[in-house]
Amino acid sequence: MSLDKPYQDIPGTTIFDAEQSRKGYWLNQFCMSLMKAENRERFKANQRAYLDEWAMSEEQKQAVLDMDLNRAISLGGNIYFLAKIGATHGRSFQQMAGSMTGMTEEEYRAMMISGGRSVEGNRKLGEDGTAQPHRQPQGQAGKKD
Amino acid sequence: MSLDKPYQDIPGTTIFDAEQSRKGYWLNQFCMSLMKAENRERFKANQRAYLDEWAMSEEQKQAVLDMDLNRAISLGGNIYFLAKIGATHGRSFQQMAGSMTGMTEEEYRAMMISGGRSVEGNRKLGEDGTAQPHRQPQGQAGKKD
Amino acid sequence: MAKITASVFTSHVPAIGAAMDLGKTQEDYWKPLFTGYEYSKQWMKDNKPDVIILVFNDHATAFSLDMIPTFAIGTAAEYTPADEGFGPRPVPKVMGHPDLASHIAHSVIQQDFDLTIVNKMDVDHGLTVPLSLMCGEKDPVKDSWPCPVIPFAVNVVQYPVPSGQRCFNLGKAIRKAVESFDEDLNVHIWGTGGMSHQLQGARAGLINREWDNAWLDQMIADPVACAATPHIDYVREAGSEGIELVMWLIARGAMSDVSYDATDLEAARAHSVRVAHRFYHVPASNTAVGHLILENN
Amino acid sequence: MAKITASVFTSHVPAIGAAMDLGKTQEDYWKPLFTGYEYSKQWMKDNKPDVIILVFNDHATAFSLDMIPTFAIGTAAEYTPADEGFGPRPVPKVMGHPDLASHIAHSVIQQDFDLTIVNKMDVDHGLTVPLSLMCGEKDPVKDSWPCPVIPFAVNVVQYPVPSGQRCFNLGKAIRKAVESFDEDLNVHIWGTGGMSHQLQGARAGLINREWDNAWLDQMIADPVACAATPHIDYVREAGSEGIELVMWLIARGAMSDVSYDATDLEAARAHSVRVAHRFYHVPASNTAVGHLILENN
Ligand SMILES: [Fe+3]
Ligand SMILES: [Fe+3]
Repeated sequence: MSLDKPYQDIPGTTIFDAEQSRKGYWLNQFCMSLMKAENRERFKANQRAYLDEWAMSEEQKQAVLDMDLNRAISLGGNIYFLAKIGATHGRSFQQMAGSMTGMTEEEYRAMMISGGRSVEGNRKLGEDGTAQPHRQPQGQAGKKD
Repeated sequence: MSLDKPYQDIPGTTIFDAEQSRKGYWLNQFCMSLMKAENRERFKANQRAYLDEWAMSEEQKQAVLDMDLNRAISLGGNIYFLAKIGATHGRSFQQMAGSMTGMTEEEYRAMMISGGRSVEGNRKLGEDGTAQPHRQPQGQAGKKD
Repeated sequence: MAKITASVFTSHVPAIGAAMDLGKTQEDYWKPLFTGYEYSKQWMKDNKPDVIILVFNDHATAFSLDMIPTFAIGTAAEYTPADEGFGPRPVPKVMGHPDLASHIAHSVIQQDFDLTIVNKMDVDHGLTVPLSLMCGEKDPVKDSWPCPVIPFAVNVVQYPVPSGQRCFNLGKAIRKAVESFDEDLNVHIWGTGGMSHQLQGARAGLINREWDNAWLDQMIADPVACAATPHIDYVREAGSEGIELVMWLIARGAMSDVSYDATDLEAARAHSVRVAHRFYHVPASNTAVGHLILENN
Repeated sequence: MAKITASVFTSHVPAIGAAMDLGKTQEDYWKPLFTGYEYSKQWMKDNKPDVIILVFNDHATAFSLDMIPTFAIGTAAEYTPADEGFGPRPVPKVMGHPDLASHIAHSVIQQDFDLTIVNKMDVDHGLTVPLSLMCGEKDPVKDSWPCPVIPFAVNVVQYPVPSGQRCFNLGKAIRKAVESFDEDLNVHIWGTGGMSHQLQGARAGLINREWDNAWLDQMIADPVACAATPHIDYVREAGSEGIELVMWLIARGAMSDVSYDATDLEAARAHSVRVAHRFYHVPASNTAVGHLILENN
């Protein structure tokens, strides 16, 4: 396809376009099902069994079980859909967003209170801002010991 | 509303616009429910009881029970929705369309085979074509004795 | 590069589908109609497309009053023939073309057409009857349609419906979109519905053979003028359901002799369309049946 | 004649709704934000509209991937606050204005905007948080919102989303539609979402205070230039979810100082807008909150 997709050179950012949407169709539709209280209960009671009811790839299921949102997004998930999983687990949007940076909840919250992440160095791949691939993970949560 | 609605001067014709749609919302949604085989069975088993499950006016329900399609259309029904009732009763689109003219099935069918209804005299209210209000009903089916 | 090579226009009367499904095509009533499509079935074999963009309208089947999109494009992998009240038609599932459909959606929305993207939709007679007419009877299980189909649904049920001009311009945008798709694909675009018919009220059964044929003449020879036909003319002259004809203008606008913008003026002037087949018949149930095949030269 | 007298712009962060619902507005974290809306709540009382056209986006709530309308207008009598995964917000039902909504749909579709008409839709935080911010806490049963609301949903979730220019032009078309409605109505139009925020990936938490405020300055003073902001700028400068700002341009395009067509040029020149209130705060959860009230002079 020769469509102009100028949004592919932004670090740490996946744009949910038709291609991603197709990849993530069942993953996202599974998320939608969690808008009903009875489905949330069934999912929480046995996540694996509930996931197996959906035509998702094994990788997608594993990303959900691990609550690995970066992985889920790379597999076609969209954050507004994925947020339903977070909501089911009682997590806030801030906790979910923070989890994708490698920061702890406190680190991420502190960054936001002090004005958020700067755009400097984060406009394009190849600059040196905090969101660039070579600087991941950013915080203590993602550090291996 | 000062919207231009130039389609209101055509005889024997109701345009399904937002106003009609609002009037006929539940009537039409009831019709949609007949796209499921189990609902068709329930409707046929007890039409009155099935209709009472819907937020339709008594007039709308009566029009359905009588299969009075002209009346149903004046109450907000749209022919593509109403066609589901006909389908439930095993009637063809031609039988349904014909029933609105006052002709018998044979009369209507004969008119179609001989080239259909002429547009002459039927473009505007006040002309003298077959669809004008002063010439209804058109055939034997609608004649009172 | 993908390329639109031909457009097909045809009425999509539900009774035609029923006649085929019930084996009635050789009866006196139906024979003249199906004879008019003999050429077309052979033409489909000789000019097999890789994808069909099939413009049709949903008849209160997939779309209830809950949500009424003006224009909807199907980007799904497949579509099931709908149960319209008699049970589903016994025809094969319709396979989609998600890649090209998504590409068209992307391009056409960026050209300021506010499409609705649909990933789940049962398809009614508006889509399956044209396939049956052009491809002949197909077993629902053993057979398949000759190629993937991109369903493109237009609201002509609840007013206001899009104008003929808007539809024509959309056709131009679709051609531009198709021509920017990298893969080599032979694409057909079909406009369906019409011609004159009215299914309601004391005026039911209206047919206007003269108007239909004059409109067709103009659509072939001077599509720009034809696109300017005011909305009320369709209703007054061709019956309340004759408004479906605006969908033909989408397919017509996608042909190469219509320039899609200033950059394409010269190229468009160099092109012409060839009428491969034309057919008109009254009646099929309540409707005047029109049919046309145009090829890009 | 109905008339748009003011536009309101505000972020619609879900955590703001949660803070109000859980009685946290006086906590240190939230107090500065809610202080910025004190003026607005009084202003709403002093300038009570008859109807609000509320432009927002659905966040995978009413619209799944099954059907994604670019623009959807609600013509229903009422809308229920949605269960977004935590149970529905404890706020009153939203009453619609079917008459004006249908009128706008009719007029705007005839101006070549291909709306989807929606009669059944649960409304999520995108719509209810702005109402809460502008009207204060409301008991879900005993209270009601001050006036009917016409929900106008814009797809900013799945690409391609409509351009800022398209949104701005839509705003003009909406004003034209409103001004052709016979009944005397005082109409407000609200643009919601934004400002800078990104909810995903390694770049989550992006905030761009400088860009937000420069964009706001331009949107107020030179909306025509602001409408031309390329799509990629929003994503690059204001984060992937900052794209929601295109919705503000719909409300801005509906103000009287913007001419909707050639017939309106002189009239538009004679008009100006007054900034009744402006507020900016970082952060609310992941987001920079912007807020503006413009009155037609
Ligand atoms: Fe049709
Ligand atoms: Fe939002």
